[in-house]
Amino acid sequence: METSLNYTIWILILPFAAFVLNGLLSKRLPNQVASAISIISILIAAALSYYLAFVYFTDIGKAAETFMAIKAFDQTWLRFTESLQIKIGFLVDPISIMMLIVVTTVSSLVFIYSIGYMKGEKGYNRFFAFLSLFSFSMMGLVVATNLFQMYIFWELVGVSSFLLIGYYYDKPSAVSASKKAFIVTRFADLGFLLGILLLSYYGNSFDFLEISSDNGAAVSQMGGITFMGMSVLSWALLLVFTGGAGKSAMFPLHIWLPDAMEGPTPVSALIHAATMVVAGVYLVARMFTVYSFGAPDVLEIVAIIGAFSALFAAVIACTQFDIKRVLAFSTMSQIGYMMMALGVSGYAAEGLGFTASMFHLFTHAFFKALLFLGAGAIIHSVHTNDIREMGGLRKYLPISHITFLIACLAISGIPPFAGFFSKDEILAAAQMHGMIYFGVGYLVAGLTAFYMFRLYFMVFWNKNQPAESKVHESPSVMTIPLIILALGSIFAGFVPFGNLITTNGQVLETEFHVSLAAATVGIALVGIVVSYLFYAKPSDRPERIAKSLGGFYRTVYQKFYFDEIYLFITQRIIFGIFSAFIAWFDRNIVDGTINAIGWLTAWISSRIKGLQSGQVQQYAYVFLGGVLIIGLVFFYYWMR
Amino acid sequence: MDILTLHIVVPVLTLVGISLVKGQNMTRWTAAVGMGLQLLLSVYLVFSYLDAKGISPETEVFFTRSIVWFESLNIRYDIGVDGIAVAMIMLTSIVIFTGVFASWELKNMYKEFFIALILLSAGVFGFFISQDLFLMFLFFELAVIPMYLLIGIWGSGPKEYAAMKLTLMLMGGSALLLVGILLLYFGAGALTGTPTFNLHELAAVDFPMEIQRWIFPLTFIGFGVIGALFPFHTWSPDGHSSAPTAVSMLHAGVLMKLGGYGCLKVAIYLVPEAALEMGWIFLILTGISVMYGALGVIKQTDLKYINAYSSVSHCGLVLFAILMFNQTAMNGAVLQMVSHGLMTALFFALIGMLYSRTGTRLVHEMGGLMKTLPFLSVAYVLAGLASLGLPGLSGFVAEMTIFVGAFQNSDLFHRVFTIIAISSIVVTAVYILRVVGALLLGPIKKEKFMNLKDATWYEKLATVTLLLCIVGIGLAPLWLSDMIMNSLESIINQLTGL
Amino acid sequence: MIKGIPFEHIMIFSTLLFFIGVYGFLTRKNLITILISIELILNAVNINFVAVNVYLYPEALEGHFFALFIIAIAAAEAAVAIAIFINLYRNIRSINIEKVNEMKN
Amino acid sequence: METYIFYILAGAILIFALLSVTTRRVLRAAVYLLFALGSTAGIYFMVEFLFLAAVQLLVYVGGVVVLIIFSILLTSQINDRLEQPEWLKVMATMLLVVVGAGLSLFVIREYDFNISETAMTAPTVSDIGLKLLSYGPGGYVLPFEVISILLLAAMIGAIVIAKRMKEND
Repeated sequence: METSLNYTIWILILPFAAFVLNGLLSKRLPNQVASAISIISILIAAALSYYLAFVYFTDIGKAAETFMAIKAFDQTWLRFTESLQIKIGFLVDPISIMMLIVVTTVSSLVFIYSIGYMKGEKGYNRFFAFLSLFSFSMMGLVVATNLFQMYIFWELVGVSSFLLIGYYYDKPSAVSASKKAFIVTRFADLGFLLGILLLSYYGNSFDFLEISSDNGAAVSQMGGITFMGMSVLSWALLLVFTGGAGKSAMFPLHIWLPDAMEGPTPVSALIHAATMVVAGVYLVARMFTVYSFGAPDVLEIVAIIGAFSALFAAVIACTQFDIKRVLAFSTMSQIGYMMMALGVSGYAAEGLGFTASMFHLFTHAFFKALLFLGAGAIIHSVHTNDIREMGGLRKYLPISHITFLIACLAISGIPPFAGFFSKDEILAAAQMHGMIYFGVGYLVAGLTAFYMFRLYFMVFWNKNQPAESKVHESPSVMTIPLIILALGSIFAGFVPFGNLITTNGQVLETEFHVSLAAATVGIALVGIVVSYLFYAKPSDRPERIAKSLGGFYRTVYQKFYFDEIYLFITQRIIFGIFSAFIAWFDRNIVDGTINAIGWLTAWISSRIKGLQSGQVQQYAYVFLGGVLIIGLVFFYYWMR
Repeated sequence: MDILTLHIVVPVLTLVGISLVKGQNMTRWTAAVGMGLQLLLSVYLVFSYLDAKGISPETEVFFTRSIVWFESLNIRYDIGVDGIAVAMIMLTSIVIFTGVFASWELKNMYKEFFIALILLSAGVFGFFISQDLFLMFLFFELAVIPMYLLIGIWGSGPKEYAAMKLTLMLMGGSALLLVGILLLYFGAGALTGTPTFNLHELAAVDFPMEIQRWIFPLTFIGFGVIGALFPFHTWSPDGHSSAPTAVSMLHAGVLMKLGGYGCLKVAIYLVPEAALEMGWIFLILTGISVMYGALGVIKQTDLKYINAYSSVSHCGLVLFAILMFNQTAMNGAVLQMVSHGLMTALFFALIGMLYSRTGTRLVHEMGGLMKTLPFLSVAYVLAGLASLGLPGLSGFVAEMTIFVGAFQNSDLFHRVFTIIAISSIVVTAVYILRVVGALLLGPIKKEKFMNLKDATWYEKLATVTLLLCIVGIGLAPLWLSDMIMNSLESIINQLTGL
Repeated sequence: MIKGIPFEHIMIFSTLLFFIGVYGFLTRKNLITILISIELILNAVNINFVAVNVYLYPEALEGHFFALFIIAIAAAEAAVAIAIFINLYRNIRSINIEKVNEMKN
Repeated sequence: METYIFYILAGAILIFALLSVTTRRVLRAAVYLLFALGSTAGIYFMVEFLFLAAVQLLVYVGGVVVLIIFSILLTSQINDRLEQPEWLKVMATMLLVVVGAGLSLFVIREYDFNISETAMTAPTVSDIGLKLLSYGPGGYVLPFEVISILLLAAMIGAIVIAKRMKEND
């Protein structure tokens, strides 16, 4: 069985090779060749992934009614101690396959879409090189067999995200956005790393399967050791979650995500909507056994942060006017949903939240990628990000319009689109765990429908474009991916997730709650109707509402001033006080001491130098005096 | 002649060659050919070491040779290498090779410059092959003294001040070191009857605690000064910023590693009990170094100062790891020495190249260089990424090994300092990205930057050589890590008292 | 050996001569007078050598030869010294020892 | 008779020496030195070191002192008087000299010299010549050669210094 999976290594190697090739030869290759290299490599990887999924779910995966985790290969890369080794491997289990499918599918479509979107841009080849690097890193992350491999690729996706956000590197806003994204996630990764180190120290392994084997027995001894009121295991898992929260833009580490929209839109679609930002969810899901058995308290925190982020982002999304920022906050909100679902989930039979979370991750990838690519098509056509300057575009961009509408319906949870099914499961899981989560989830569902249709109406309806407008539909290389993703958004909800992806690999019986579904659809419809009333036609109603909310509206519009708080802490306190103090201290105290020693020596020597007068007679005095003193001393002893 | 002695003979022959030839072109080509040979020799050494180790895995030191030098004082020309020394020799020959190309266009007294530079490298090679403390000290001094001339004559800015400060501080350190070495020598004489400088004979001597308590701080600080141990690091920013490019490369890339190597092979290997007892004091200092260097960078505006402080931070990590007293962390320390040596050499080379084009080293005066100097900029970004520990580049391997090793000490004191040290990676990311952002990205700041010329062939050669090594170690670290790990056995045995 | 003269007397005599020379060396400021004092010191030493040779080791001639050599060296020294003095005098119009500090600094 | 001559000579030497180091006229100091050195030659005669005495007269009296007198004539006015040394300096030097002399004299008094009973046979000039050029035991050929070199060097040195002096003018 091991040998039959050897081909999986090509899933990793091909995009990497494309990156190396495009990266080294970016100056020499013609644009078509460069994009062809990247696209062909990712298409082959996608094909292999689909084949792997097919083989796994129908043939090799199942043993005794349970989906098993299989290591396709696991090669030692760096040896710390006998038991602690970084290995590079390929783990095949339901969630890794699900993620592989998502990553390769969205990547392929985004790659193809980019041919049109990036046409004529400077650094076209570089763009494809970075995209290939990202795909490689993301797949490496997904199939990681151990924590450290995940950390390695975790960092690599971080850096590819950095490179792609800063793609327009001569634009200062893009540069600072990329820096911000990297540094914030890096800060979160510090937590992840510490978590890994703690876990591995007590568990004596990095391997996911070993750590979570026997329901986390390997690390359960950590539960006994406590530090500041929480068991070390909880601390470790909380730290690991910090890493996930940073990558997934959970409150309060979310500040980088809206700014990350400075990157080209395909990048936002691929990285900051469909794949990389859900890595945090994936991480928690990957370690779910350990969380569930070792630290339910941390899971509670995960749920709280997820729920809060979902609400927080949804509220902000209602006030933004930049089309990509609205989508960014919507992403954050949806990921908060997934996190919450994980947090409220139990194990085995109570594992609905887990399944729902993965399900939502899956469906979300399709419709959110679709939303971003649609937004990209719109921006490509009208050359602005501001939805106040759009309006009435439905006539000019028919395909974008239809696909965007489908995505909006999907994210709002209108049946039979994909989002309905996954969202319904999440809400059911939340309801089982606690009403407060359900309440938040329910509210967010309504808000989501509202702000998505606010976006939809403002872009495609509202006022009309000026008659002489030259806005036209994008080329087919961009619209075809839209159509494919729209199909995905319609049908992804029918995948029987309960049968495939569960906490313990066994089939989870999911039931359909008619009343819950009705309620969800109801609130979504309310949201849609409200936004229709506000935004379908030009009106001053939104303005008036905003005015009446006053300070609260402004606070929300300014994203609760989080950027400013962070800026204050970093610029003023850390750079302004600590760094400046150290720079001063080093130059004046430490170096000053050294210089003072040097000065003192010079001073003493200048004093002593006076003895070296050059006056022979003075020397003679000293010499004779010295001789006499020695003589007298001898004499004294001789006399005794 | 044995392969190790050749490592000294080749630079010396190159020196002779340089002094015989005439003209800039001949001089630099002689230097390049000589150092190229040296590089090949080192590569050959690595392979023959791996071969020899494969045949007899139990042996610690290979290619040994012992020639009596001063019989009455029991000073011997004792040479030999273990995996650590092999790694360091490899690093040195890479850095000196690229350093020659980095000073390709030097106009002013080029002959003397190359002579001093290669003399310095000969000292470093000698240091790493020595198994005798006297010899080691001799080569140490040989490596330090040309530095004074190199900075004082070919430097820039307040070069006399910097050269004087650097030399005096390093000399101060080596004075302490000498006292420590003499204590070891006479201590061994008093305890066993024959005073000796030989490392392994000294290791076998069981010094009483009262002497060890003197020897350890003397040797550790003595080597620590050159390893930029807080608060003895202030020579580094001034020295590096005044030094010419190749000297900065060699100094930060290799000379600072003598400190770490010496601390490991002398301070800890020879007096393990005192090391275990007093290590915590120095652990605090190194912990401060790591964080202090990193935070100190943020406010700097001169590229060389930036790199000098970041070297303080990274070299602090080396000493920090050594003081963790376990095999993994020490392995990480050596890896970090290699990795930092490569990337800091690359940094200084690139800074020199940028400086020669833009005429400034101040970050805020540059901007948007990515547009006009794509090759150098990409190299700079890669060096930066290596420095902040991106997987796939050498920095990650070293740092992770250190952190995992450091985490094996589970008491609160070590934990706290480990976490402080780990936190430095975030600060590192901050300053690296700030510099990269200000320097390379964004719009082009000045009109005159519009028509700068990108790297010439020799600059490309230097850059690519270093980059290849960084990427090579980053992608396939296992052989290097294992090579070092196997050579740490004896030190660990000393520490655990086996 | 001089009849009737005890060895100690010669020694006392040469010691006194020596210290007179030393006194001159220390108090004089004119370079030539310092040279004169040095000659006196050397002379005292010579007498000492000769006396020791004659009284204590009559079978050897070391003292004699040492005295001979010292005279030779003193002559050479005087020649060089005086050449320097004259040169100095031409340069700085003085042969006062306290003013001769050109080499310093 | 010889006893008296010795004491007279010794006394004369001491007095001339003293005068030589205290007089305030340089030329007189040189003349007193001449007398002191000449009297020393007398002492050498008394111990029958005739050759040495002759050398003393020739080299010192005839050479060095003449040289000194010439240099005095070249460098100072005949009527110049040396400045009086400072009182403090004189006292300090006196102290030093007296203590030193006292110490030496005390040592001389205390030490038991082993006076040889055998009479000295005065060396003849041919003895001296042979000894100077012999390399066996008691031979002085090496110091002789060294002195030759030294004299040569001194001669060259003196010439060079004198020459440079002229260039400077």
